[in-house]
Amino acid sequence: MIAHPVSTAKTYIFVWLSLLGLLLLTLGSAFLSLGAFNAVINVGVAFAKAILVMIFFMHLRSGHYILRIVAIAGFFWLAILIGLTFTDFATR
Amino acid sequence: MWSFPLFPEKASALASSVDIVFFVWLALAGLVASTVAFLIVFFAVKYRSGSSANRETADEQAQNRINRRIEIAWMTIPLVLFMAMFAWSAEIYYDYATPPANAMVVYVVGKQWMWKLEHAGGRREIDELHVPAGRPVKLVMTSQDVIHDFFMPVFRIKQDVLPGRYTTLWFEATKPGDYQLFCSQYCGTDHSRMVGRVVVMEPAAFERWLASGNSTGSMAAQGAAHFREYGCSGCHGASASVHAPKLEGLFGRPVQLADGSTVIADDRYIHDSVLLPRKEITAGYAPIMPSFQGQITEDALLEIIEYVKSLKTAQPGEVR
Amino acid sequence: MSDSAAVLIARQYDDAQQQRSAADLGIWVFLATEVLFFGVLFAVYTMTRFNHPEAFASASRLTNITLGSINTAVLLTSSLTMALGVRAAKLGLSRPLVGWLCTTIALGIVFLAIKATEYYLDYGEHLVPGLNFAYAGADRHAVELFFYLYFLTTGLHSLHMVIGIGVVATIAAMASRGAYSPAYFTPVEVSGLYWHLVDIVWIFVYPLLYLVSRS
Amino acid sequence: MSAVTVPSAASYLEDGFSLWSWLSSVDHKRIAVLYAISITLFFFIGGAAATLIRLELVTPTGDVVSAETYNKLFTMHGVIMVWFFLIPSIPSTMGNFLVPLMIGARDLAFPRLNLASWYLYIAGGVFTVGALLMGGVDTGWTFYTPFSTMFSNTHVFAAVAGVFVVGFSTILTGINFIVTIHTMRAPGMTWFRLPLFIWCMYATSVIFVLATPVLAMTLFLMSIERFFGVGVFDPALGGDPLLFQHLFWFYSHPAVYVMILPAMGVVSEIITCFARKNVFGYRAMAYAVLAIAIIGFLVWGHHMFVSGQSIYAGTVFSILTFLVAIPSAIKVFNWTATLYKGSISFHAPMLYVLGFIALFTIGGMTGLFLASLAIDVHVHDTYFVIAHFHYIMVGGAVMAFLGGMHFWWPKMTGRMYSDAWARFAAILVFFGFNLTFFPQFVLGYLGMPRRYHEYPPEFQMLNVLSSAGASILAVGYLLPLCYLLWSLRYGKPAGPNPWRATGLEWKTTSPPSTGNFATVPVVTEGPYAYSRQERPDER
Repeated sequence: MIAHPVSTAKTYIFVWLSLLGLLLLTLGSAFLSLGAFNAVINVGVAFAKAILVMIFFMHLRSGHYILRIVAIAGFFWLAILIGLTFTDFATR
Repeated sequence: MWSFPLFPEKASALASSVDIVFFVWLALAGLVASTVAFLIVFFAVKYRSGSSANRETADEQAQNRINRRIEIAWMTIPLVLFMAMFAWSAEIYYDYATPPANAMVVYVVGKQWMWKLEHAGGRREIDELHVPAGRPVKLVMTSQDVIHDFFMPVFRIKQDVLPGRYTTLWFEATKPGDYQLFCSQYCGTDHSRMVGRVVVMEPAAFERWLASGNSTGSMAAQGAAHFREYGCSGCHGASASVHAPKLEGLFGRPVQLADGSTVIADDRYIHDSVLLPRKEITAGYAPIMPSFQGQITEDALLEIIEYVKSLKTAQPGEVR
Repeated sequence: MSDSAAVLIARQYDDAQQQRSAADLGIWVFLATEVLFFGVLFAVYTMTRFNHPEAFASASRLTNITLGSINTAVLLTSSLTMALGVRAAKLGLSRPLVGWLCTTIALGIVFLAIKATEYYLDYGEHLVPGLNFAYAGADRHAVELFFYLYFLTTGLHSLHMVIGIGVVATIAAMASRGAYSPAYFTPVEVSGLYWHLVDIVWIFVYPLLYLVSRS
Repeated sequence: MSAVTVPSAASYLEDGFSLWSWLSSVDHKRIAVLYAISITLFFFIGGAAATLIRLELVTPTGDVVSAETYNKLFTMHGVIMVWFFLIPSIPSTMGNFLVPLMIGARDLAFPRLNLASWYLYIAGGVFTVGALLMGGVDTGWTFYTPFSTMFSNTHVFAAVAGVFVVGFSTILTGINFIVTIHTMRAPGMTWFRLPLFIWCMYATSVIFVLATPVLAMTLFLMSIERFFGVGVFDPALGGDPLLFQHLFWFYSHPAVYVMILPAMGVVSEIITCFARKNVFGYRAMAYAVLAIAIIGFLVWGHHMFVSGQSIYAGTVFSILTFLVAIPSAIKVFNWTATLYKGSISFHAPMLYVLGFIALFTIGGMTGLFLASLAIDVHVHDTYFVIAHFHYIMVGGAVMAFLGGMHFWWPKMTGRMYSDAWARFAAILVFFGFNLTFFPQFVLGYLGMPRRYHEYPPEFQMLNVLSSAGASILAVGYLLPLCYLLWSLRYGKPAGPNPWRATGLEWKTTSPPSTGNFATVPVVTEGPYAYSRQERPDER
């Protein structure tokens, strides 16, 4: 019975602080008027937070490779839906 | 019942090019399908269980290499073929999708289970479309309720008619005659009764038909009547005192909006400004215009748009 | 607290390792379906916002950003406590496991409480479509669509939050009876993964609904 | 690992005879039988609707049923056939029964989830049949807005609730199969030693899991819009009806690949067995299955070429639709090449499969007509489209379903059926099908729109031919019901391997014991090792 590698409490606390940091970053950036760039920052920071949670809190790195594929597939298929629908909405 | 057609009539240049693409595809499909069918029957007979056909494969490795090459061959050949056929039919599709500038415009309003058509000159028709042969005709279509579809098999074209939006469809009839018109997007109980006739006439006969109708003045004239009747002139009239955007020369011009973006004042812009006035507010004006949703019917609105188009008297080059 | 709780292996599995990898893959595939389930709401949001950019910006300014931000912080913290709980389970520390799980449940309830007050305030400001929506500014329909999506997305998320709290509560109850050990902690890990997914959904909901443009 | 050989336990059919033992069983084989019975019931409900539609279309005027009833008939035919027969047919019956057997497992990864999937299916069925009994729904199986939300006053809510619930049933089956195929293969069963049927079940489950949630949420949004009158699909409120069509077809095109991929798996199993030969290009076939599943998600826009979608989006979707046709073409060519140098026998399953290949080729090729933009503008929403997808769904999926049922019937029930009747039924179905649907291609190009209760008189002759074919097809489908049920009592017992096939499922008793394998088999070779197995005694 190989026990799963267990990360230390310190790593979790560090990840938690960086998540809160990212929250403040995205909150702050919302008050600057950067035009379309605002949306890019919002989504970018959201992805960063999501990846942090998935890798550290959900142990995505230490599991079988298929788990990583499944995790990415979920978001990739969502990107297909939004991307190809956007080709219609943007050029109509 | 016994004399039944197997192939539809055609009455436009586009229809013949669509038919050619169809026949090429028919030939290709027939070729592939008959080859597959022949091979199945041939192998089934030759290699039936217990037959003395030779089933030895000399050298496993060589056979695998050949098989791999066959596999790649019947991957790449269809791909190249498909891309060629795609390009050819996309070219026809772009021709179908771009109406020529000098096309004669007819306005179409689809309503649950009937078509209301109106020529620029004011002549109205129900479930019938009279057009001259040899001249491109552009249909500007909208729906009052659900999604319909204006389908004329003889020209091999159709286009969905959506509520809240203008969609266009154009054709140039070559052969005078009486052809079918269908609604081909399911729209409710009498979807199958929402049919009609497309009558293609010689240009001279068409002019006589257009003039003979008891039209109550051109669309623009009727639009002017609606313009007064619904009180638009109270604010937008030439002599109005209220601070409202002037409509003279507006059509086709870019309009500066309150949120900084600019929009071309086309059919859609006027349609939305009347029914959803608070959607796009012209810069420098307060959003005080009431919404006429539910009061002005789609075909009355088409006439108002035609009237606004006719207001060409403003100085050119002035940005509204 | 018996450390080596008998690891019961279902009849269709050969050994505990196979049972664990099946559970892990099963929950991850389920999470992919959840991502797509919420994904449709994000797709609808993107397309409707593309059609009405200004209305969505002005509507987003009406949402309560302070409560929204606090809620995000609360949920991120609950992810931390959940992760620490799963870690405690792996190390066989039963008491801290139950402790962290209860903290997570508490944070979840705080989140729902804040959400409820936010809904109450929105109701007061006549922002609930279908009930008492009233808005005087430009493009009233699009603003109503924004709040329709706002209540739908946050409502569905809160429903998943309630389910999450229920799941973590049952796991905490069983953990307090010593059901888990370093050899058998799959239910704790599975419920943790579900909790983190619900947190990730909120991570995306927060900027899209609250931070469209505050300038 | 339990190496001791357990004495041959009672077969799963004798493992409890009470109704409760069936309704509460978590044995994947029993759940497969429960599914088989329920989908056959739904098949005949959908078939009854189809019969009435064909009866109505014999005459140009609408004189058999009223317009409202006709609209409700084709809607019910669509909803029942798509969600309650075609999508679950092969995955839930043969898939449930065979996935554990073919990979050497004792059961699926989550047996309780499997039983829950059947109950969700039945719950969905109750809702949908409830909608039918309360008065039916007249929106078409596509539920296009704004008609379905603002203008239809029929039982849309109940039908949509039924489809919503049955969607979750397929998600659970999808999760079960993916996890089972990944984690519970027998020792030595590497990915490229898996039978192609398992590859197809895997690809189908990927689509189940990634597409069905989108359908669930779209129908949820639509029913909220219908209930509250606020929503993103209604143009009068600033919404966009095309947004609904994009979301609906994002699910519904992969759903048609869900209907055909399992059929491809069945065909690969049967054609190798009755040609006594390994499949031509096993790896190409396996990759083709995955390619169809994945590229199938990129092509949905070809349903919307004339719906008001932008012409540039239409161009993108047209190119992608041509790409997805390539793997299907590869599979047809590989099946045909499998027959080369085989030793072919013509039992009923093989007749169904040969019929499948011919009809699927025609269905696939006409899909290319529809993918080319210029032709689709003319034939969209006409009977050309109806003929295309019936060639693939009825000519393809239903033929393969019947072929599969005949092939694995001895394994599932332990009984043989009369091969003569079965061959006759297969031929009857083949001819009845062609007479029904080939005239519809001609009708389509002539311009007869679909969902028409009345049509111009010049289309009558082709419609009469089509209705005549439909009556033959109906008889063709009733025959298997008779002789297969008859075989349950009077069929002679079939040994463990009546067709001398090579799959792991043929190494168990017929019908298999509840625990499937006494000792877990070890796999040492590829799936279709026919040439080594029989060559000596056969000459």
